[in-house]
Amino acid sequence: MSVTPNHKSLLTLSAISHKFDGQEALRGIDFEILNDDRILLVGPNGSGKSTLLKAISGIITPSKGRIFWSDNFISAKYQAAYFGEDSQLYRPLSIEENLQLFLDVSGQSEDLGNILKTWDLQSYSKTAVQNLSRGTLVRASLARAFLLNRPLLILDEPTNALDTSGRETLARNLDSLRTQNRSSIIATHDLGFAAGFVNRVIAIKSGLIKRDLRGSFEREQLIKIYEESCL
Amino acid sequence: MKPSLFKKAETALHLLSIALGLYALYLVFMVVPNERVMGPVQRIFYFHVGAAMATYCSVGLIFLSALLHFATRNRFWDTLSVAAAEVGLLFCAVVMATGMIWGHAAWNTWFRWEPRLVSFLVLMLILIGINLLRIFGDKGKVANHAAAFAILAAVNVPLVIWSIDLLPQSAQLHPKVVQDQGLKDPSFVKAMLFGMLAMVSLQFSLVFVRTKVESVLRLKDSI
Amino acid sequence: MKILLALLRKDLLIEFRTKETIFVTIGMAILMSAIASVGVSAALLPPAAVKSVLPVLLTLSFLLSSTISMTRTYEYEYQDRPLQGLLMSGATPQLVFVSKFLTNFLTMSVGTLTTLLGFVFFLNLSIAQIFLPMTFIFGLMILGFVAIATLIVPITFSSRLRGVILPLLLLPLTFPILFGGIEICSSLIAGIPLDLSSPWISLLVGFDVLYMAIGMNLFDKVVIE
Amino acid sequence: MEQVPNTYQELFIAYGALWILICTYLWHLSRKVDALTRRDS
Repeated sequence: MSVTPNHKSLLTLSAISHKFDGQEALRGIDFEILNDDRILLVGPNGSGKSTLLKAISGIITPSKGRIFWSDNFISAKYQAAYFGEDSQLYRPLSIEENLQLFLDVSGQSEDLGNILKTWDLQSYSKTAVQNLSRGTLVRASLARAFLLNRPLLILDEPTNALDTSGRETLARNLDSLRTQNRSSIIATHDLGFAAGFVNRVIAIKSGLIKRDLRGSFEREQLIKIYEESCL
Repeated sequence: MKPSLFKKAETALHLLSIALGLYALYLVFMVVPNERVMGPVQRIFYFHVGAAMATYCSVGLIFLSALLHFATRNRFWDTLSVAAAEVGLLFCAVVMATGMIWGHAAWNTWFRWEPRLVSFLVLMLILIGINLLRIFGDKGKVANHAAAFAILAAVNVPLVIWSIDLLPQSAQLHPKVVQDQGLKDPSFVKAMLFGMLAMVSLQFSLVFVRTKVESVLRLKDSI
Repeated sequence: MKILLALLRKDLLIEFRTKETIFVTIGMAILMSAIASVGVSAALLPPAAVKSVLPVLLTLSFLLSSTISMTRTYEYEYQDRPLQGLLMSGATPQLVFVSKFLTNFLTMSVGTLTTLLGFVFFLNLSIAQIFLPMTFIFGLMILGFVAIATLIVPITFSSRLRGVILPLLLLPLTFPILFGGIEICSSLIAGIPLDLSSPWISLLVGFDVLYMAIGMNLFDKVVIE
Repeated sequence: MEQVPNTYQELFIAYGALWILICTYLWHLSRKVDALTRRDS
C-alpha cells in the first residue's frame, strides 16, 4: 500500500489483540490510518468491530500490541473523538449544559448556538438528556463527538437510531470533515449511507482483517465486498 | 529464572521453614525457663510476636505488589497481591487468637483494649476488606481496584499506630515486654527471634505456593 | 482552572437538580442523631455520663451517615459513561477527583451539621460556646473521610455488591479519624479550649493531606475501563 | 506455687510433628500444582 506524498500517517496499529473473560475479540490487527482517510469498517456482529474502535479511541487498552500515534501529536492517552452506544452525556443535565461542559473541558470556545443549529437541537436544548427521545439523544452525542476537533473521529454504528433528517445532518457534517482535514473511521451496516463518502474499506471477521481496499465505492461494490469477505 | 531454579529455590524455602520452625519450637519448649509472673502460658508470646511480624511482612508484600502492579504491566504482581492478602489475613487472625488466649490467661479478659491488639484489630478489618474486594470485584477492573485499595490500606497502618500511641496512657495495659527489654534471660531474645523467623519463613512459603495456585487458576480461566 | 470550574459547575448542577445525595445525607443525619439520642435518654444517664458518651456518639453518627449517603455520589457518572467522555475530552483525572471531592465535602458538611444540630436538639445540649471549634474539628474529619470515600466509591461501584461493600472497605480506614474525633471532642466538651498544637490536630491534618494526595493520583487507575 | 517443670518434652514433639506435617503438606500441594501446570501447557 504505497503512501502517496501528501498523505501523512496519523496512527499505526501493530499486532493488536485483545481477550476478555476467555474469548478472543481481536487476534492480531495491523494497519495504518493516514491523515485524510475516511474508513468504512464492515463486519458481522461479534467480529470485534466495537472492540477495535474502543482500542483505537483508548477506552480499552488491548491486552497485546501497541497503537503508535505519529510524532507531533500530544502524548495524552486519548487522541480521538469517539461516538458509541454510550451517549457519554450527563442524564440530569440539559443538552446545552452538557455540550458547554464538553467545550470548556476540551478547552475550545466554539459558539454553542451554531453547534445546536447544525445538529438542529435548538428546540430541545433546555430539556434534560434523560427525557430525550433516542434519536435526539444520538444527535446530541454526535454533536459532542464532532465538537472535539481531534485528528481522528470514531463513529460506532451512528445511523442506527437516526431518522432521515438525522442521517442528512450526519452526512452534511461528515462532508464538512473533509474540509477540516480530519480523518474518520465509521462502523456501520448502512452501506448506502457510507457509499458516497468513504475512500477506504476494511472488512473484519472474528478478530482478523479480511480485506483492506482503497478508492471510492458504490453501494453495490460495498455489498459485494461485504459478502465475499464476511459471510 | 529458569523453572528448575524456581523449583530449587522453593524446596530450599520449604526446608528452611521446617528447620526454623523446629528450632523455634525446641527453644520455646525445651530451653526457655518459665516466666516468673505468668508461668508457662507466656510461651505463646514467641509465636504471637512471630505471627505479628509475618502479618506486617504480608502487608509490606501487598503494598509492594500494588506499587509494582501500577509501575509494570506485568500480571504477576496481581497474583502475588492476592496471595499476600490471604496469607496476611491468616496470620492476622493467628495474632488475634494468640493475643486473646494469652490475654485471657494473664488478665482473664478476652480482649484488652491495649494498643497492639487494637492496631491488629483494625489491620484485620482492613485485610478482610481487601479480600472481600477480591471476591466481589468486577473481573476486568479488580486488579487495578485492589491495588489502589491496597495502597490506601497500607498507608493507613502507620496512621493507626500513630493515633493509638496518642491515646491517653490509661489505655496502655499491654505488657511492655518488648519495649522496655523485660526479657532478662538471653534465651528469651533468641527464642523470640527464631519464633519470628519461623513464622515469616512459613508466611513466604505459603505466599509462594498460593501465588502458583493463583497463576494456575488464571491460566485455567483464560483457556 | 477553567476546566475545574466547569467540572465543579457540572457536579453542583447535578447535585442541586437531582438533590439525591443532599436528601439522603440529611435524612441519615437526622435518623442517626435520633437513634443515638433515644438510646441515651432511654438509659436515663446523669448529665455527666451523657457528656462523656457524647463524643463517640457524635463521631459514630457522622461516620455512619456519611458512609451511607456517599453511595449515591457516582450514580450519574456511570449512566451512559459521561465520566469517560469527560476524560476523553481532556479533563485530567486529578481535576475530576478534586471537583468530586469538593462537592462531596459540601454535601457531607451539610449532613454533619444536621447531625450536630440533631444532637443539640434531641439532647438539649448547651454547646454554644464550643460550637465553633467543634465544627472546625468535624471539618478536618470530613476532609479526610471524603478524600478516602471519593476514591473508594468508584471501586465499590463496579463490584457486584455495590453499596453494601462500601462500609466494609471504607470504615476500617477511618479509625484514625474516629480516635482523633473522640479525643478532641471529649476534651472540648470537658471545657479544655482547643489548642492547635495538640498532636491530634497534626494527625488529622496529616491524614487529610496524605489521602488527598493519594486520591488524586490513584483516581485515574480506579476509573478507567 | 508448686515446682512447674521447665521443659515440655512431649509438647515439643507434638508441635514439632504438627509443624512438619503442615510444611510437608504444603510442599506436596505445590508439587501437585507443578504437575498440573506441566500437563496443561
